[in-house]
Order: sequence, then structure tokens, then C-alpha cells
Amino acid sequence: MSDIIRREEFGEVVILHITTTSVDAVSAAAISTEYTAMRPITVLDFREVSFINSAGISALLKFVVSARKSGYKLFAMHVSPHHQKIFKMVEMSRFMPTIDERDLAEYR
Amino acid sequence: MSDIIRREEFGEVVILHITTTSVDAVSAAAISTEYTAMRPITVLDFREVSFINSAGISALLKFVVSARKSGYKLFAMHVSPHHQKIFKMVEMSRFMPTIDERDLAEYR
Amino acid sequence: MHRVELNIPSQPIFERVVRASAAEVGAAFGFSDERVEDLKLAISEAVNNAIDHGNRGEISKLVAVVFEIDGDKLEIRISDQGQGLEQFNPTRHVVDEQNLEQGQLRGFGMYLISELVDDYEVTSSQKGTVLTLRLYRRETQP
Amino acid sequence: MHRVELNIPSQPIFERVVRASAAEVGAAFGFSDERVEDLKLAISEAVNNAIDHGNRGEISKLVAVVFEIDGDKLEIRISDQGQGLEQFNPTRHVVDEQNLEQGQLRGFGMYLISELVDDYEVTSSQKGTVLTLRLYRRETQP
Ligand SMILES: Nc1ncnc2c1ncn2[C@@H]1O[C@H](COP(=O)(O)OP(=O)(O)O)[C@@H](O)[C@H]1O
Ligand SMILES: Nc1ncnc2c1ncn2[C@@H]1O[C@H](COP(=O)(O)OP(=O)(O)O)[C@@H](O)[C@H]1O
Repeated sequence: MSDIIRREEFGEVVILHITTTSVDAVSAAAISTEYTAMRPITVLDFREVSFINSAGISALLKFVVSARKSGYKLFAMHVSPHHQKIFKMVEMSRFMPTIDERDLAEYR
Repeated sequence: MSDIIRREEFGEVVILHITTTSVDAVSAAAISTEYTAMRPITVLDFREVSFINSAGISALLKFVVSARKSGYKLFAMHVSPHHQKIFKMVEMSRFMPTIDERDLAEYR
Repeated sequence: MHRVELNIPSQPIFERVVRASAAEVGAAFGFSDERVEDLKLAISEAVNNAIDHGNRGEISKLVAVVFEIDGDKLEIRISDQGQGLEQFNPTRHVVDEQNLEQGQLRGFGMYLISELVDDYEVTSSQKGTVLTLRLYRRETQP
Repeated sequence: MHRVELNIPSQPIFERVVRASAAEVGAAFGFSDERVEDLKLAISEAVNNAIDHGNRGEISKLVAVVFEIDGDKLEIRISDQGQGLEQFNPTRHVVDEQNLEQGQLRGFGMYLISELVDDYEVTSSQKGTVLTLRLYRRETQP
């Protein structure tokens, strides 16, 4: 695992904290390979992320595809209002709904 | 007073919180006029400031000159390590030493 | 009328240089943070297309970006040294079950651009493609 | 060898565009955050001098900035369309009692540049001034 993702695991849940600020063509390759770290409930944490473009979205879709294949649940956390708008535009939010840190607590 | 500085006053002390991230040629004029807000103990707060260049330093020197004329004390607060290095390079730190938030508390 | 010009080699890392410039040009133009983000994203998509589809990643081919501020209009022209548009389908393209199943995980760039700018124009020839984006200053910034 | 070129009008707000680009070029070159800050400051000083002293604030005159990455060397050339160096005194210039008394509150730019880059060079003619800054990648970044 590269250091582009910091992993936090408990029970069936894994939180994948994205540590790069820019989910773009430069970081896409490293991010997209990380889908192997998924668990039945996988949360991508965007707290550090200040930019996402379509090259980044393509990388994130690897997680969506993998979740669908395995029957895993995929969520996004700490998504900025701008990125919520973009995720809605491309209907990414249908496949990776946002989850509150609070709601995640019940899995701990 | 423009909104480039947010003023906080108690007793003989005024804290001038610089609200722009860039103390440069663009913001210098607005900052340099704010020396009129000085009090016997004046603290410039750089917490929001991520960039300072020599045009910005010139503006800050207006405060130094005014402090010397009035016999006021001038301090800098929340100066990043990089800016401490620069202030030292041009010996600005001789005329505007940094002060800790803690040390300021005793004036409240 | 103010003009800022930028030329980069065809390597994704330099798209970040254009994007950072775009953020400052947008702020100088008076855009809100949200519209600056829209601008960055639209330009990022255009530059990546110029690198990938136009110049096909040939690093020595340039991507030229011109920002022009003219009154209430901000116009950005992104040009490459490619062979013109490969194909062009600016219709709405979103994530759906079908393209997930088919492993079709790309193709959102032009759609995002069309949503994020006020208007745009594509000019293409054997000598390359020029994408012109236009954004206008509004009374109330969203 | 990679080259990024940037042209701006002579207005201080556009110095921020160059500075933002410099930050990304520095990061792409592999500089630490601290050296990126040094780079931004040196380039900021050079561009402001080109605007103020070179082009004398004539907004239509351009400042051209070329970033060249060549192996372990990052070279930046800042050119203006002025009449050449007004005067040049690259000696150490710091705040002191005397210049405070005399209201001499400027003149730190060239000194800062000389401290922040590994080496620099000034070429000046009737057609303008070119300031070349060079920074080298080091084994251990400070
Ligand atoms: N600068 C360009 N040069 C050549 N073809 C282009 C250019 N920009 C876009 N295209 C064409 O338009 C298509 C759609 O682009 P886009 O929506 O960004 O999706 P993607 O880049 O993910 O394929 C590209 O696949 C390409 O065929
Ligand atoms: N691009 C330039 N064109 C003409 N003169 C310049 C240029 N850059 C620097 N100089 C000269 O060098 C002097 C020192 O510059 P600097 O140390 O940055 O101080 P300041 O800009 O505050 O005067 C300037 O005052 C100017 O006379």
C-alpha cells in the first residue's frame, strides 16, 4: 500500500483516508490500486482533499466497481460542498453516498 | 478602517489580526494605513498570513516607524517558521519581536 | 483587456501549474471561492484533454493557455498541437449501471466543462484543437 | 528538460499568478515546503521589480517568466520590457535605525533574492532586464 491512503480498520469497516490534496491525473494511478484494501463497509475520507477532477473520479470509480462486485457498501466522508456538487453532477453520489462521522460511530 | 485588519483591544493593548493571506504589493497599501490603530502595546497577528514579501515588509515598517515615534511596543504573533527566517534575514525581528499568545495573557 | 499566457509541456504534473494560475486569475477577476473551484475544474479537464487526446502525451508538444479578462468576461483558450478532435460528444455523461458494468470509467470531462462554464466553443483542425471557455462576472456570485 | 512559460501584464495582482505557478513548479521539482516558500519569495521579488522598476507599471508591458527544469537544476528567468537596470546594489540590506529614521522602508528585494537562491545573474540592456535565478535539488532538503 502506498502512502496516498491511510487505512483505519474496525470490524467490517475500513476508513481509507486519502492523504493527497489533489485527486487528479497525477495521483489517480496510485489511488486506483487501493481498492484492494476494501472491506464490507468502506469509507473514503476526503478531509484532506481540496481538488478532484474527472481523472480522479475515474480512479474512484474503481472502488465503485469493486464494491458492486463484492456486494460491499461504499461511502464518502468529509466531502466539501463543491465536491458534493460535482459528485451529484456526474451522479457519483448515487454509487458512493456521503456518510457522517457520527453515523459511522455506531459501527465501532 | 478597512477589513484587512480585525482589531481586538484591551487596556493598553491592541491586537491587529491581519485577515489577508498575502501581505504583498496588492495588500500593502491597505495594511500600511492601519498603523493609526496602534496602542502602547501593539501586536500584529500573522495567523492567517501565508505569504509576505518585501512590499509587505515595507508596509509593516510603517508600524515600526510609528511605534518608535510614539514610544509604543510592537510585537508579532503566530509568525510561521518561514516568516521568522525572513524577518531575521532583514532584521525585522529586532524591531518587531515575536510574542507568545500565552505571554500576552498577562496583559488581559 | 488583460492577458495572461501560459505554456506547459504535455505532462500531467504541469496541469497543476495551470490550475494554480487559474485560481489566481479567477480571484483577481473577482470570482467567489465556489466559482474559482468551478473554473479550476473546467480548465483542468480541458488541459488534461489537450495533453491526453490532443498531444497524446508527447511531452515536447505544448499546451498553451491564454486567460483574457475583458470587462465582465473571462475567456480562456486552451490549445494543443495534436491532430484535431478524435471524436466529440458533449452530451450529458454520468455514472450509470451500464458503463460501470462495461468498465467505461471515463468520459466526464467535456460534460463537466459544459456544466461549469457559461459557454464554450471548440475549434479543431489538423494542427490541433482550441477549446475556448467563457465565464461572466455576475451581479451576485453564487 | 522541461519548460514552463508565463507572460503577465505589469500589474501587481498578476504577480500572484506567477507565484502560484512557482509553487507548483517547485513542488513538481521535488522541493520541500520550505524551499518552495523560498522560491515563491525570490520570484515574487523579481517579478515585482520587473513590474515597478523595469516596466514602471505600464500595464501593457509584459513580464515574461520562464521556468526550466534540467536534471537537478531549476532555472527561472524573469524578463521585463524596461530600459535596463536603474541602479544595482546587491549588498546586504536590512532594517536599521538609520533607514527607519530616513523613512527608507524599501530595498530588501535583491538582498532577499541573493539569500534565497543558489545563484543568480542579471543581464540588462536598453531593451530590458533579465534576472536569472538558479536553484539546485539537494541530497537532503533543508
Ligand atoms: N484536445 C482534444 N484533442 C482531441 N480530442 C479531444 C480533445 N478534447 C476532447 N477530445 C475528444 O473528446 C472526448 C471526450 O472527452 P472527455 O469528455 O473529457 O472524456 P475523456 O477524456 O475521459 O475521454 C475524448 O475522449 C476525445 O476523443
Ligand atoms: N527589473 C529591473 N529593472 C530596472 N531596475 C531594477 C530592476 N530590478 C531591480 N532594479 C534596481 O535595483 C534596485 C534594488 O531593488 P530591490 O532590492 O528589489 O529594492 P526595491 O525594489 O525595494 O527598490 C531597485 O530600486 C532598482 O533601481
